[in-house]
Amino acid sequence: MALNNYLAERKQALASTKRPAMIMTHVVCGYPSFDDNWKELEIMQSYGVDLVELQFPFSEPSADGPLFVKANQEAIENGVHVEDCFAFMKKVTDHFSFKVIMMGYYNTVFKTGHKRFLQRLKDAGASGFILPDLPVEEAGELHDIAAELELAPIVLMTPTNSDQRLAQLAEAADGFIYTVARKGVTGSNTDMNSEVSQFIDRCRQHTELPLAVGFGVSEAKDVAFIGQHADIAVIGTAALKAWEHGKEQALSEFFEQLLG
Amino acid sequence: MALNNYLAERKQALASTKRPAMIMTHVVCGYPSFDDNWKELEIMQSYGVDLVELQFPFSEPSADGPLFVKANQEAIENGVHVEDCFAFMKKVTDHFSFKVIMMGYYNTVFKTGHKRFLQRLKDAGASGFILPDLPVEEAGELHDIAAELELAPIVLMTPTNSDQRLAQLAEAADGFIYTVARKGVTGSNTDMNSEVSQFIDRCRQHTELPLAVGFGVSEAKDVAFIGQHADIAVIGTAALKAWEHGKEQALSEFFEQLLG
Amino acid sequence: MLRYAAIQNLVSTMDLFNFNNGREGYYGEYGGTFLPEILHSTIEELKAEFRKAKDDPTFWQEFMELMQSYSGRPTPVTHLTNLSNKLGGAQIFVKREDLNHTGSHKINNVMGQGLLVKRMGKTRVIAETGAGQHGYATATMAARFGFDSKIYMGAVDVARQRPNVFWMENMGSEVVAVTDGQQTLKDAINECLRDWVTNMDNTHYVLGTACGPHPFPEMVSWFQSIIGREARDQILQAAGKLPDRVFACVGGGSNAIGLFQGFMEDKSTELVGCEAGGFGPGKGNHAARLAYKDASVGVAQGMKTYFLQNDDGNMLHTHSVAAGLDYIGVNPVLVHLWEQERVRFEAVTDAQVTEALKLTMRTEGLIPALESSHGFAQAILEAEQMSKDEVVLINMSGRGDKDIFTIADALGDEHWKQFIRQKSSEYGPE
Amino acid sequence: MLRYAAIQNLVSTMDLFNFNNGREGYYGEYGGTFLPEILHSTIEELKAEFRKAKDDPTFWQEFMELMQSYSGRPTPVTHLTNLSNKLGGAQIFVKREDLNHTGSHKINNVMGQGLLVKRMGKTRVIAETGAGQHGYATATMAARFGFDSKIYMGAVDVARQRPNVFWMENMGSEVVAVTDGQQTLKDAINECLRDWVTNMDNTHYVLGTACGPHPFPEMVSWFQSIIGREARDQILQAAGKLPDRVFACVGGGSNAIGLFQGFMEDKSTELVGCEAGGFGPGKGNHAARLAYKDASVGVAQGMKTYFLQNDDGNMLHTHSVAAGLDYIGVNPVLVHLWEQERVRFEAVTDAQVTEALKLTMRTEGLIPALESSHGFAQAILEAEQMSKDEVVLINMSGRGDKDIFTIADALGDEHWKQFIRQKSSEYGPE
Ligand SMILES: Cc1ncc(COP(=O)(O)O)c(C=O)c1O
Ligand SMILES: Cc1ncc(COP(=O)(O)O)c(C=O)c1O
Repeated sequence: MALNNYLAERKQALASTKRPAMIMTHVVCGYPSFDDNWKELEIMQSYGVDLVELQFPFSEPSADGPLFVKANQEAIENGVHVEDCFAFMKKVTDHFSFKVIMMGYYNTVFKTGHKRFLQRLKDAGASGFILPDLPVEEAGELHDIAAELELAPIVLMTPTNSDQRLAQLAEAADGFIYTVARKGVTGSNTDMNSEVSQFIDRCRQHTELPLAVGFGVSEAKDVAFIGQHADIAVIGTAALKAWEHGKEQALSEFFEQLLG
Repeated sequence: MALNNYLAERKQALASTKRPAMIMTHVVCGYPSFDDNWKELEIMQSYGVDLVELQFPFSEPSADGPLFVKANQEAIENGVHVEDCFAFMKKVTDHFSFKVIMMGYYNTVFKTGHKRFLQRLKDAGASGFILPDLPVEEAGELHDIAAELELAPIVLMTPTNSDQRLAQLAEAADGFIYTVARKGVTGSNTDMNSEVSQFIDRCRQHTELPLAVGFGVSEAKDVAFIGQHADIAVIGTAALKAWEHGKEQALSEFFEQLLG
Repeated sequence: MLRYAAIQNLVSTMDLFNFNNGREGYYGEYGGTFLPEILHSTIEELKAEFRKAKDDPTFWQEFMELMQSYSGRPTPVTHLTNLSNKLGGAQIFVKREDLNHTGSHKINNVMGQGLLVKRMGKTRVIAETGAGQHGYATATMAARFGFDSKIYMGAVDVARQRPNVFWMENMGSEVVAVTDGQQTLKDAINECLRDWVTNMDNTHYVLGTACGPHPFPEMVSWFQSIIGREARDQILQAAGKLPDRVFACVGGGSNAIGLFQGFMEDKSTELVGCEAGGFGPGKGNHAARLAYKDASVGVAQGMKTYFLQNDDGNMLHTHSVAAGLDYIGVNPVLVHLWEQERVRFEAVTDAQVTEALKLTMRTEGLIPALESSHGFAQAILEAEQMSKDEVVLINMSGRGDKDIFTIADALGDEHWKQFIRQKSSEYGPE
Repeated sequence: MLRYAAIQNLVSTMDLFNFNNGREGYYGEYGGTFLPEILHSTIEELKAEFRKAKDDPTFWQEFMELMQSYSGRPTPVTHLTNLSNKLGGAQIFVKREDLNHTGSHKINNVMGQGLLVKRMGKTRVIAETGAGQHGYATATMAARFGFDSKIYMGAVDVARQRPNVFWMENMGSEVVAVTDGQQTLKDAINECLRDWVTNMDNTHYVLGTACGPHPFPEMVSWFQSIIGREARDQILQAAGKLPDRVFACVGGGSNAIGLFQGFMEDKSTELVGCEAGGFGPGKGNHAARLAYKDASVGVAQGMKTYFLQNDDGNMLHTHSVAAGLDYIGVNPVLVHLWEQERVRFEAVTDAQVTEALKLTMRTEGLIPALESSHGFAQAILEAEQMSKDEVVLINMSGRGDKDIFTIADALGDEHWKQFIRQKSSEYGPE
């Protein structure tokens, strides 16, 4: 699959830099606006991020923390539709070199229809999708279609999973695996400690796929920590916070301290 | 008993006048004030009333209508005590020639003590008492003491009583009998009609005592009606209303149209 | 006055109401029928109908079935395990009259009288109400039986108990604000008597507590005895023994006599009546007729009993945080039982009541009415001193959620005040 | 997606939940478990514990005893003779869930889950609430079981349902005003999920209706089946026959499925779910997911079912005079039964509801909650057209006296407004 190859290449390329891990960032489509999104993405590109999650706003973002909840809500209030997200995604994948992963809730997919949604995703240049409220038991048909279209169905592993469950999850996964470093929703800080590394090591036993680690990455030492145990550091809330705090300048400064 | 003789004499005296019935009026002690009471009594005396009820104010005047309820209440608020009522009564009986009947609720008697209360009543010159909430079944001891002191225990007869009950009431009565012309509390008008006269005639079958008729007497024709069937017309609320409306002048006018 | 010879200390329910030892309607020297002569035949009719009903086993059956299908009886007895453990003393059980339709024991009496009214062929009922629970129950009964109804309520109570007024009106009752006297319960009773002396032909006066002229104390006690009859079996089942002490609040005294009757013959069970201590002893501060020393025997509102009155026999102002307990007089049956030392009386202050309510809400998820909380407060006080194998039973005569305005005020809840301010501004000026 | 073959029209309760014909947690194509992976083990633990409890006859026994001694079950079935006569049609009977402790059927589910929480050894519960009845019941349960508790409630609901908030807080629960989204029930559910994914180790999420991820629909249905089990025997006793039609309001769908289960195998009994018609048809005007045509199948809040949503799958605003009915989704079990034509769905408008409430108060002395009044309104409409020997049964899921602010507003009561203005001025400015 295309994403697997891309990540393998990027991983190799890392060796020749000081950067400890690959980077995946996150943008909520249309929040604060598509123009802002574009500017954020330009900065992210300039810092060489490897992957970007484009979140399709949903009215019931029950796995998100307060900042993303607000972002989802305001985007919808601003009139952002699924249509607009696909159009934006197409523009992004045409222009930038990082790979794009759709992130969102399952109802957005379900309502459009499995086949139709994934086809449109493919057409918009996405490499995969993350649906945090779609358990693998319910994902069979969707994953089958994704496989046909060469879209990576990104699966989450969590600290509460048993080894048996991790094995099951690994089997359903492709592209990379999103390991959730702690309980809770997005947006709060995680202490990168031995508990986290033990969890990542546990995930590693079940899969060869690259491991991404969220949530709560905000400092260079977090990325370093992730580099030691996994492959991809996921930067979510911290980047949005910076943008809200001071737009381009603050976001650049944030990436500078994180990756510079 | 003194009251019986007095009423027999007064009844005889009536024959030589145009007045159709004897008259009993009503005053609430200390309402609006003892001074006002005195002025009312002077007018009543000038119209030759035969009997006056002096009501001892009680906090729960449940057999009274709105005007007397207010009178009871305000008298108490003005600081009128049982003590004051006795003192006033003494002054009244010393000064005026009509006979005075204490009217009030049984608790005032009970709280002072049967013997003590009646002795004080006697000392204050009263001729009897009316306690509308004391049924004859409960009145045995009180009536015995009254008999010793020659105080008339005024009993009420009502349209709802059976003949058997009227006989029982007649047995307990002395002085005169208060016949209640209709259901309800004091203060509303009664149509003096054949229903009322039939009731009075029914009472008459059970007793030789003079019959007083309340409530709701306010016009000369009421007194005339009562004269045809009974002996004493009771003037309550109408007189107080007149006083409230225009003091001496209104009260005099009231009696003028009623008895003049 | 006939003096009533003290009978043996063990008073049985049968003894209480057979009147062989005294005059009909008298409990010791208390009770009687003190009414205007015009109501004589009405009361006689009522006594006769009541006597017939009491002697007719199908009547009680009909009453029980009505209470079962309409009001949800039997109400359960609940073991308050948390509270018992927390206090470390006696095991506390609660008789759940709060689970009745309309939320209090008042419905027992009211539905019973409703059946009698039907038997008498009357079509209109009147009732006094203070806290509003009895008026609420009567309006409910009238709607259910199809009677016209008028509820008299002191103007002060109308103002402070608007929620109950709202429901009464919506169930089709006319609610009359009584502006005489202290504008509270006793004045509403006077106003009922005035209505009754006018309309007795088609009207029954549904008295709300075991007070007033005979046969009301006996009749209300009889209907309320359904509480004690159920409770005795239930506590034997739940606790495996009879209660050592039984607690009930005493306003007019109907819920207390209702529960106590179940245990009248159980010598080992102590019966405790809990009165409104308000701000504490002192005339005008409370409504404790027996527990404090500020009341004396008198005759008013149809009966002879203890009243909070002055030397002239005029009634005093009373105070309690619980609108249903601030009555000037008290059930003559209970006075008699108190003199016989069969019932102990205690007063509970407003402050104690608020604490007991808070504790009960938090530890057991129960919200007793402020009235009932008087029983809880005294039981909590005593249970703590008792041993773990002893058992106490409290009558939860009603639920407190209808008292939200009063309880929020009693607890000084700021959020609540804010909510009311906001609602008011939503409604805008008149 | 697995398509579920239509089974025979007669669906039995056993069939519903044995999942032999489909996948576990699916009713036709509705239901399922759509939750973040992090809750996978928590849900598995819950499923296992629930399964054990369901297979353990002593558990149901324990549950029944708790409901009996604490909540006053069984609740009666009342024959509304006046209303039936007035309409001149079918005989109307009512299952009285309003007589439960805390005043609605919500307590059945909550106490059942409380027992499970104890079995799982957890010490903290969270719950969403809209109207506040479920939060109120959960706060009660938490107090009784000694659990820590936090109740999430949309900020809009907190503002309009202050009385319930007041009691929850007084029973020791923390009430959190949720300021996301529409600030109503669905947002409170999202917030609960967020809390749960953080604190699942010691925390159980007490979902309040037969919605959400499996096993909640099954579990809540099971606890609520106590209504139908009782009701079937009771109506046979009271009416001498099975009901021809059974009516229940449908918010999330727990009281309806609770009652319906009692009659699932009675072919001749028609089951009618009554949804919130609000202002009438049209997106945003109501909360009728099935009776109107404005909803479509979706996946949210843990389940697949009909939702009021737009073409993007984002949820619509809903409206109902009854806060407990304005939910975006609906019980997947009921959707399945609707597709099987075993349950008929009707929508009732706010205006119809107010009229039905007024009529019921006046003719029977019952005050159904605004939610329950939806069932009354539809039953009244239909009963009138039915014959005198037919029987209908309505679920009175709760009592309306806790809704006084809403009902007074719905009825436009001027005295009430005046009372609130006066209270506010007594409190003075902040
Ligand atoms: C809940 C409740 N308990 C107790 C009482 C006191 O009355 P009684 O002493 O007659 O039971 C009242 C009176 O309104 C009440 O509402
Ligand atoms: C009294 C009452 N009835 C019905 C409902 C609707 O819920 P469900 O459909 O789950 O019974 C609610 C919800 O709050 C309620 O409070």
